[in-house]
Amino acid sequence: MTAPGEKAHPEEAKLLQLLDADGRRVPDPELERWVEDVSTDQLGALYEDMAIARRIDVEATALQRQGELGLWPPLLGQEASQIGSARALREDDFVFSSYRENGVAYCRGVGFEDILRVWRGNSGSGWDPYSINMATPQIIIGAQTLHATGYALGCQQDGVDSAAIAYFGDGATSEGDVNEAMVFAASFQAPVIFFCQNNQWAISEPVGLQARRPIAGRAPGFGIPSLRVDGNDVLAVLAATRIALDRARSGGGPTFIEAVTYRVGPHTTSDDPTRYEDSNQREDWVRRDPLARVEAHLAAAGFFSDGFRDGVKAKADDAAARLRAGCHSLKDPEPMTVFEHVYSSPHPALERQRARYTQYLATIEGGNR
Amino acid sequence: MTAPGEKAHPEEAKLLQLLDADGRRVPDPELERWVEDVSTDQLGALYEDMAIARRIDVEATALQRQGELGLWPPLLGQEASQIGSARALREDDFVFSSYRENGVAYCRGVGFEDILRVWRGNSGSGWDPYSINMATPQIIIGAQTLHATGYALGCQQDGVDSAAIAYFGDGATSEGDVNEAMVFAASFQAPVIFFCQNNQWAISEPVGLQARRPIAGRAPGFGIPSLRVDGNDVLAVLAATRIALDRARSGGGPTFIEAVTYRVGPHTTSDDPTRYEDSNQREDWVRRDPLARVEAHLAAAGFFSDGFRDGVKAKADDAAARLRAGCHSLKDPEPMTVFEHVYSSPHPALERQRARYTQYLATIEGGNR
Amino acid sequence: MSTLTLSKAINSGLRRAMDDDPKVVLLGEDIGKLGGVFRVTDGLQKDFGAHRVIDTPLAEAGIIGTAVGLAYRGYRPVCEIQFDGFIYPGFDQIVSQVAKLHYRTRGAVKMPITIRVPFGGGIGAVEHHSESPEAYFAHTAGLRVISCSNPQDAHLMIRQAIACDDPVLFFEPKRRYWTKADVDESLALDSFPMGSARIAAAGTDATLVAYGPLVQTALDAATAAADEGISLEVIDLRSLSPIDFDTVEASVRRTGRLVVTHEAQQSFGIGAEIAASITERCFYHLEAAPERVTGFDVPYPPAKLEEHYLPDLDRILDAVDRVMGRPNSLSGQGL
Amino acid sequence: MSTLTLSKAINSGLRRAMDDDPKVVLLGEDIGKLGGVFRVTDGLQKDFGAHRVIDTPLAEAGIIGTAVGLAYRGYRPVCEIQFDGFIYPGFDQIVSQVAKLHYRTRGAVKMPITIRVPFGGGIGAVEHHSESPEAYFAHTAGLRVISCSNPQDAHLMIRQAIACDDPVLFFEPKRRYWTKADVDESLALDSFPMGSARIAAAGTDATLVAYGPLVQTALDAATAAADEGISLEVIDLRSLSPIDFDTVEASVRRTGRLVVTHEAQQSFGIGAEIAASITERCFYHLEAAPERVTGFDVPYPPAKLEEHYLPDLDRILDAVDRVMGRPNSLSGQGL
Ligand SMILES: Cc1ncc(C[n+]2csc(CCOP(=O)(O)OP(=O)(O)O)c2C)c(N)n1
Ligand SMILES: Cc1ncc(C[n+]2csc(CCOP(=O)(O)OP(=O)(O)O)c2C)c(N)n1
Ligand SMILES: [Mg+2]
Ligand SMILES: [Mg+2]
Repeated sequence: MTAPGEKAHPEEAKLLQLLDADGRRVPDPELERWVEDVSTDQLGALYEDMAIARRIDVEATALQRQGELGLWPPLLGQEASQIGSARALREDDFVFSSYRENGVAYCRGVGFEDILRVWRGNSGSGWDPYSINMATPQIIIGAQTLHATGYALGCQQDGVDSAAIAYFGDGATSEGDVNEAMVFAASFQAPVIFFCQNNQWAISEPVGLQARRPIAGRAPGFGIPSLRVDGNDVLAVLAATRIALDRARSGGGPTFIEAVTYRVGPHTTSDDPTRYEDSNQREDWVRRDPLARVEAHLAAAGFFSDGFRDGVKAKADDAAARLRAGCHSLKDPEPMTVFEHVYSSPHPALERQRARYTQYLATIEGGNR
Repeated sequence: MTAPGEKAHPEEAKLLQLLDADGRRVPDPELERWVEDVSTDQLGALYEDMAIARRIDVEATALQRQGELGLWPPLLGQEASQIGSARALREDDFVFSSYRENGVAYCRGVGFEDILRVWRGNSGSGWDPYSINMATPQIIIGAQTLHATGYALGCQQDGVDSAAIAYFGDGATSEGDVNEAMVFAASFQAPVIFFCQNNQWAISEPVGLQARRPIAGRAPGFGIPSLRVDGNDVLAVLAATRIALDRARSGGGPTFIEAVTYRVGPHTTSDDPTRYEDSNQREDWVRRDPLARVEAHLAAAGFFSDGFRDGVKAKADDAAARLRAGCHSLKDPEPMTVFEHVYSSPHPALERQRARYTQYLATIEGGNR
Repeated sequence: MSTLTLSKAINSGLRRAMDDDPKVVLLGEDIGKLGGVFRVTDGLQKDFGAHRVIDTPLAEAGIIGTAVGLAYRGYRPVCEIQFDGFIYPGFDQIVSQVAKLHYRTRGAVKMPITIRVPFGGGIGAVEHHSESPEAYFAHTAGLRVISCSNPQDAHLMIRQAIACDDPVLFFEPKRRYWTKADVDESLALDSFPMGSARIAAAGTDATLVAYGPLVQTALDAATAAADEGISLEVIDLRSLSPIDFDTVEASVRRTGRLVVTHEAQQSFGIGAEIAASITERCFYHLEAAPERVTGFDVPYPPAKLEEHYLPDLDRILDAVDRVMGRPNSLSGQGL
Repeated sequence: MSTLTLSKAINSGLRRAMDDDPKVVLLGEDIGKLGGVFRVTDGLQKDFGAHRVIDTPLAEAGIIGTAVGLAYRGYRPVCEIQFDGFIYPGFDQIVSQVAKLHYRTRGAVKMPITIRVPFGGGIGAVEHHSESPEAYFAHTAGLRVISCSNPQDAHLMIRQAIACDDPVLFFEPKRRYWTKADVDESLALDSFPMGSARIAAAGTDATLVAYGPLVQTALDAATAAADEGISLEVIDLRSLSPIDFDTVEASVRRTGRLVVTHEAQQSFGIGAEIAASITERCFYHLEAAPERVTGFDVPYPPAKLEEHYLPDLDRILDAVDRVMGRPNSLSGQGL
């Protein structure tokens, strides 16, 4: 059995990379042509996105600690994977994510209070999926990969060149659904991207328990080309996702991307990683921080001025403030909404329960009991 | 979409083979050392097994046509895959099969009437699994692959060198269970063999719909070595299975074998392949018959005498006769057995139903209604 | 008006739904060239193309999960599950996704998915081919569950299911696939509301509730009972979620007696809910405790034993005797 | 005698079962180093080794299916499903394999598998973490289904489940994990038979049936009712398949009134079977129709709404008033 805590797949095929941990450009002719258009300015914008995503995440964690949220699943450390991939998408692409993709949701233009609605316990979804072309985050591990495949099949049938992207974790790759999604996607050549953030952990279980070989190696056997990319390198992730999208749009079918990254925070605010995590391992990964390397790169390019830094900080703080305000603005749901939207038209058994409970509440309030 | 009926994966990596369609030995130093001990005599025995398996199968099909069985799933064409693999097993290995592995059951020493019990509708299982170390055939596609993995885990924990083997079809590879079984088996390095008989069809669906790439190519991505073998070559199948067993017994973990063969008959006696099957395709495959090539080989070796042929025929006919006799000997189950073996100790709700039904039957028989 | 078998009536309903709405697509195993193992989709792939009648890889979660994605994209997928016993690998996608997405998204996303399930026994099949899993789905909020008993209803109900914006489990009584009857394909879709029960035979002495395959058995029982001077009112529920309790209640208020029959195991089955709800609604009208005539609490048995598992005319009449206070198999037994 | 939380009481039961029988192995997600998200398996991997407390890959069908194979080989696997809502991917293996293998093999193969499921709401969790899926399993022949309500029972019942040769679904009331009580770990395993109900409070006016997390709520209701001069008999079912109907029947024969409460949705739930069976058994003793106080027929709602979904003391007392013929929320409403 794999010893928990071991670094998974370290010896394996190296990662696609464009920016190393110190912010130096790594040459990769295949990859870099996909991000030729990304100017220093635009790299700055990606940095800003990552900084805001991180700031939002930290703020939400604080809100949870302060009792404002029931739970929060931090994305700390995974900013490059999320921003790099989300920024490759078009508006008409559709995202099917897990619970951790709040950086992606941010890129899709989600309202700040909508990010928190679910975690505050106000509702089952934060936003109308069609308003930002992103489905409600999925909690059942892996289930969304099939939804993305079906949606992509719909795009294909509609004759449009939109794509679907499914986000999921390393742990999710063990679930039957994810494998069935690969079978279906390959069989129908659906324009879908399987974007796996391998953050090394499924709660307390190290990736080596789920997969003896690098995860990206699994897809080709299903007939799906795959890319294994440094998930802490926003440029490389952007490039990889563009490659996959281009393939999807041009009828080339699905692509699997493994973004190798690290969950620097706990699984959720309920988790206690000290029970299972080797702190040296975390330290190693913190040194490969996705923001720091862009910072270093921008600094070397003379772009990381005080003005830029302060501007980003101001925007991030503003986002955090709006998040907090959004949180406080959320009103508790009305009691009777518990009965709403179960069906799209009335269901007699439920209507009877609704009528009785209305009566019951009236009695309680009337002080009869 | 894959056009049904197309030959799947024809262009792919060639098959492991030791006897070609004309019965000529194909040199393969890697493979043949695993069957060095197989004398012409023993090849004759394998031929006999195949002939008997085929004869039993034909007889069972006839019994179904005569109304003695409710259903029968023919193995016609798959004799080499079944006999070659089953004859590699030790008695203390454990088989988890689908519904089609009656040739395997024969090798395990199943009683003739026990083969038919299920298909005559007498019971849910034909035999006591522990009597021949073979589980009751599985109808839920793919489910048995997990059972085999769990059983193998048990062998591992017990410190014995027995192995488990799971038989399943090409269609089964699309089910989540089969993929989860590979994940678990790889993770725990369980001594299990995944033996996939790719008979080109899942009822009416061609293998190309399930898999865009050769099935054997899927396992390595899970960290499981695989072999793609000519499933109509009994020697090659024997060798491949021995390789896998040796690995399992020596702590090397799971192996995946794809035995490429063809379902020459219908899916079951209820099926009508004329609705979907290209008869040229079947003809092609019939030319690669698993028995004919051994016959040719034995003939060339001067072993296929009239005496041998007649001896095999007599044994096969005898098996068929015993099968038929076994079928007729099966007594209809007693009505009240419908309540038996649901639980291992009494369950009050069921006991009440049993008591009432007993009373009811007595009343009916007493002519009260 | 044409004379159709129940399976052909569903086929013609599917065809009509596909003609009417290009967003209707069919997904399933062997539904294309083969036309399904029961031929319910016979000819549809030929006429509508492989992009609308889709043979899928062999994976039930895959079929349902893919349908969820298609529904997200505005399609109305109709999934075929080949046999009742093969629905369980898709259970998670049905219960956690299909059933809950409308609620989860506060109404923003619709899941107009129809899941067709040939169900029930009586065809002499091997294990997993004769089950009645309807209670699992009726107990799942967010799903609608219906079952047809005759060709005319089958034709209209499959179209109603597809037209419904909610997910619908459509249980097809497989042993009645070959039942023939006149079908008026021009009847309006709302000739009866989806979810409404049907008085299949009027009567006064006791109410006999059935659905799907046992409606015919119940009607036969009513005929036999009439010979003994007992007038049974047979109700064909047609819908299990919701159940049209108003119709059942009205009947029981008149008859004072209730017998429910289904093939599924008795405990925690559809019959329990009907007995409980009708007791609640008609407590002072009931002359006897409601009786259930059902499958036993055992896995569906092998073919040679199924006659002992399946409710039949005699077992139903025995229960009728019981609610009527007539001599019956349990008289004086205290069981 | 030691004072233990309910979760620690299960932990000590597991420990004892593992000490007693080397064939007992634990399988699940995060049950090793982490000790499970509720720490029910805390310390067990350290003490028994990673080969007996097995962190599995993240796949529920995988967990159950692997357990089936281990059971074939003579092991007694105890599977942890992390939360109620995650059991469905394993549904097929449970319903088609675990439940049916003993029957399928005519008794040759035993499936002594225990499936532990933390269930129910009231902890302010997100979707899929608060469900009550017990009826699905109680409706499945071949399974036994039990649920504990207090530390002493929890300790004995997990050991009984593991010792049982049949598969057992063991539902743990997650919001009561932190309830403390004295536990006598030396009590004999057969201090009470698995499957037997417990009179948690004796009473004379009405019978209140509960299980798992709502037993405490029911007891609170009985205390409150006593203040109003109503004497409630509270029955803790402990087992849902089988249900100890003899005990419930005896009680209802005395009280003439029945209220059942559970968190799961009402329709086709556990309460329906109890109401139906007790009506059948006690028809002439019932003074009023049995009442059900349950979750509504909706997906489990978001945390801020769960107080409106979960049965509580007041809703129970309102139903008690109804069976007692006292003024209640529905008086004169005809609902
Ligand atoms: C079907 C299912 N089983 C179990 C869980 C409990 N669970 C929640 S998150 C998680 C780990 C997921 O790991 P991974 O897929 O790597 O994603 P990550 O959390 O690392 O982003 C588990 C086991 C679940 N949500 N769904
Ligand atoms: C879960 C499940 N879904 C569907 C079926 C119906 N079914 C029976 S056999 C079969 C095809 C299986 O094909 P394959 O795995 O290639 O095995 P083969 O029959 O060719 O030996 C199908 C779809 C089933 N038995 N179980
Ligand atoms: Mg992870
Ligand atoms: Mg096949």
